[in-house]
Amino acid sequence: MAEQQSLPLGFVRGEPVVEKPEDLYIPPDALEVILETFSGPMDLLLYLIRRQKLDIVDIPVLTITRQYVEYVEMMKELKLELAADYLVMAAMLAEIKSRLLLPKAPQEDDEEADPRAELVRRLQEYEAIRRGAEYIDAQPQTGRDSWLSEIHTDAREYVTTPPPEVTLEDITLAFSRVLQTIKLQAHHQIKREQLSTRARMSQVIELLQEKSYISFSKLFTRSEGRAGAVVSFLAILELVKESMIELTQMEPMSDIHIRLKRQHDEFDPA
Amino acid sequence: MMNSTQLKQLLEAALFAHPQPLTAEQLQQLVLNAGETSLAAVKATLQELQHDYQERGIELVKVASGYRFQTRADLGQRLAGLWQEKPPRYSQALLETLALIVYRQPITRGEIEQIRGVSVSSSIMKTLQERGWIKVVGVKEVPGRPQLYATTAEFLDDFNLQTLDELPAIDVPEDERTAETAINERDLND
Amino acid sequence: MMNSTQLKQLLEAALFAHPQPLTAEQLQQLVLNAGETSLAAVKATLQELQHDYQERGIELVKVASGYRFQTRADLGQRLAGLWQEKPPRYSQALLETLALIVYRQPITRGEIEQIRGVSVSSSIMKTLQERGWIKVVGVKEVPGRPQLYATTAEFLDDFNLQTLDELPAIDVPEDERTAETAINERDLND
Repeated sequence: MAEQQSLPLGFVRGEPVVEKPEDLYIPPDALEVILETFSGPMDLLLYLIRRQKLDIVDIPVLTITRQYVEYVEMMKELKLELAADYLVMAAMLAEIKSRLLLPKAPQEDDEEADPRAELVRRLQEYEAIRRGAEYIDAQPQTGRDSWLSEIHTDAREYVTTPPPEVTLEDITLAFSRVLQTIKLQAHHQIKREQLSTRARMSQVIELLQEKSYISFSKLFTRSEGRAGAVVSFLAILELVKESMIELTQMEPMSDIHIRLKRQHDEFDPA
Repeated sequence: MMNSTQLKQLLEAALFAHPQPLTAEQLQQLVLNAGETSLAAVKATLQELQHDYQERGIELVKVASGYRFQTRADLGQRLAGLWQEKPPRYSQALLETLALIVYRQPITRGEIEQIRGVSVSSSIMKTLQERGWIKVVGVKEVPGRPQLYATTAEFLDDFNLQTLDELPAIDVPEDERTAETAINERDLND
Repeated sequence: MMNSTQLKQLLEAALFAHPQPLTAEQLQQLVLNAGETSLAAVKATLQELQHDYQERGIELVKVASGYRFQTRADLGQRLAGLWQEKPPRYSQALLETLALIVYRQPITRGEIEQIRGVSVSSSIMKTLQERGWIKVVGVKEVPGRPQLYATTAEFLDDFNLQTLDELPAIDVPEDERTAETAINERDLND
């Protein structure tokens, strides 16, 4: 169970420091390196236990506590910046020690009262995590043990960005949003109308771009039937009402001509 | 010392993982120990690799700066699917502008701005025109002679419509119904 | 319709071209036309490819988020020569913190500190998050509502795992837990 080999405490000028130096004089920078080697007080504690080839469940708390405290004291003497966590552990060990030295109360339940139990439990959990850290580190790792593809491909040149998708629902929703704004701000009324009337209005305007005049009758085709005639008629009425076109008739019953209304006509000097 | 299988594996892996092409000399320097393998052996192995990949989805080619793996040229079009982006979304402003042109055509930009209460950016009108959904059908004979916009046949095609009348009814809550929404109550005989 | 050689070439090229792992489903959706090839055919082809690359310098592996090609792990040391930077070596403190999140997730920072007996430096948590290995999955409903950390799919991918279960267990079996009894059998030897 116990580790057989000594774990190096750290490295000083390339040389591994395996044991705590026996003589009292340790260069401060060396101890600093040693301190940095431990990932925390649990690590230091586990090191002290393993160094004596002991099972966690068999720890001689008094010895370990003494060693731990010596270690921490030495660091303090050298005025190293010691993480408070090390002192917390020292206090905890001191408390266990004092409880072990106290005479037991006669009715005390041995198993529950053993102050070592909690320490042993913590050490076991910490040891389990140390194992986990080793397993994780041993796993083949991308960027350390294996690398991913960096090969060349011309495929990106073929990538095109598709145009945004719009649904009819998007349009109708947008229109009802607009309608609600109108309701909030406007009083004007818009009469009922057919969308096909609106489309026919666009067509009439478009036709009038090419020709200055169109005959009224040209806007009615037999193939569209009665409904088509109504649409054309409504479109013309709407365009007249919006002052976009004007109708002219030379004499009663003659053909009506449609032309774009030119507002600047009246200012035309010619 | 490496045997020929190990050498081939090593060169194959190096070319696969290195973003830039590598020459035989670079390969010898970077992944082989000094004196371990002759340059001739490296070159021979590269030729073997080229042969191995002849009928595969990737090929080992020699370009100006060295050897590199690349996907077969005839697969490019298909592989583009790996990076195909999701279509972006149009802004609310664009959709509202489009909706007004659909429902209120022919309409000028000024009229759209008046109804929406905010100005319509030129880029919106440009986008809609480039998409082929709207066109200028004329000018309104008012001062400034603004252009009149309407929807196109392509718009109807893209939305699977025969006529604009097929647009779905607009769902506005009952209490918010105004004269505006009467547009839904289409009735030829009205 | 594609024949099996074309399908193999296409999947091979796709996996080479795309460094992030791809599932059989993603491959079917991204590089194949709808209805062109069954998912079973894609999966069978992936297995064939895995077999084809068994003795090569790169291998086709399955990790948590799908299939990917990567260089053989036993070439790692040699291939490291390709890069100026040395591969990262993580400190004991970082590995212990990661191990706690891996094996005891979801876990709070306070719980990690309690077990390790030392405060967890912010830089460690930041490194783990920047690598994309850990993430906050919620808060623990205790005073202060501390954040709960867990591992990500990217962690599994980077450590060549499909699931966390593939890592060896760290808890000693129940019958070896004799702490209490062992203590009671001992005398103080000081």
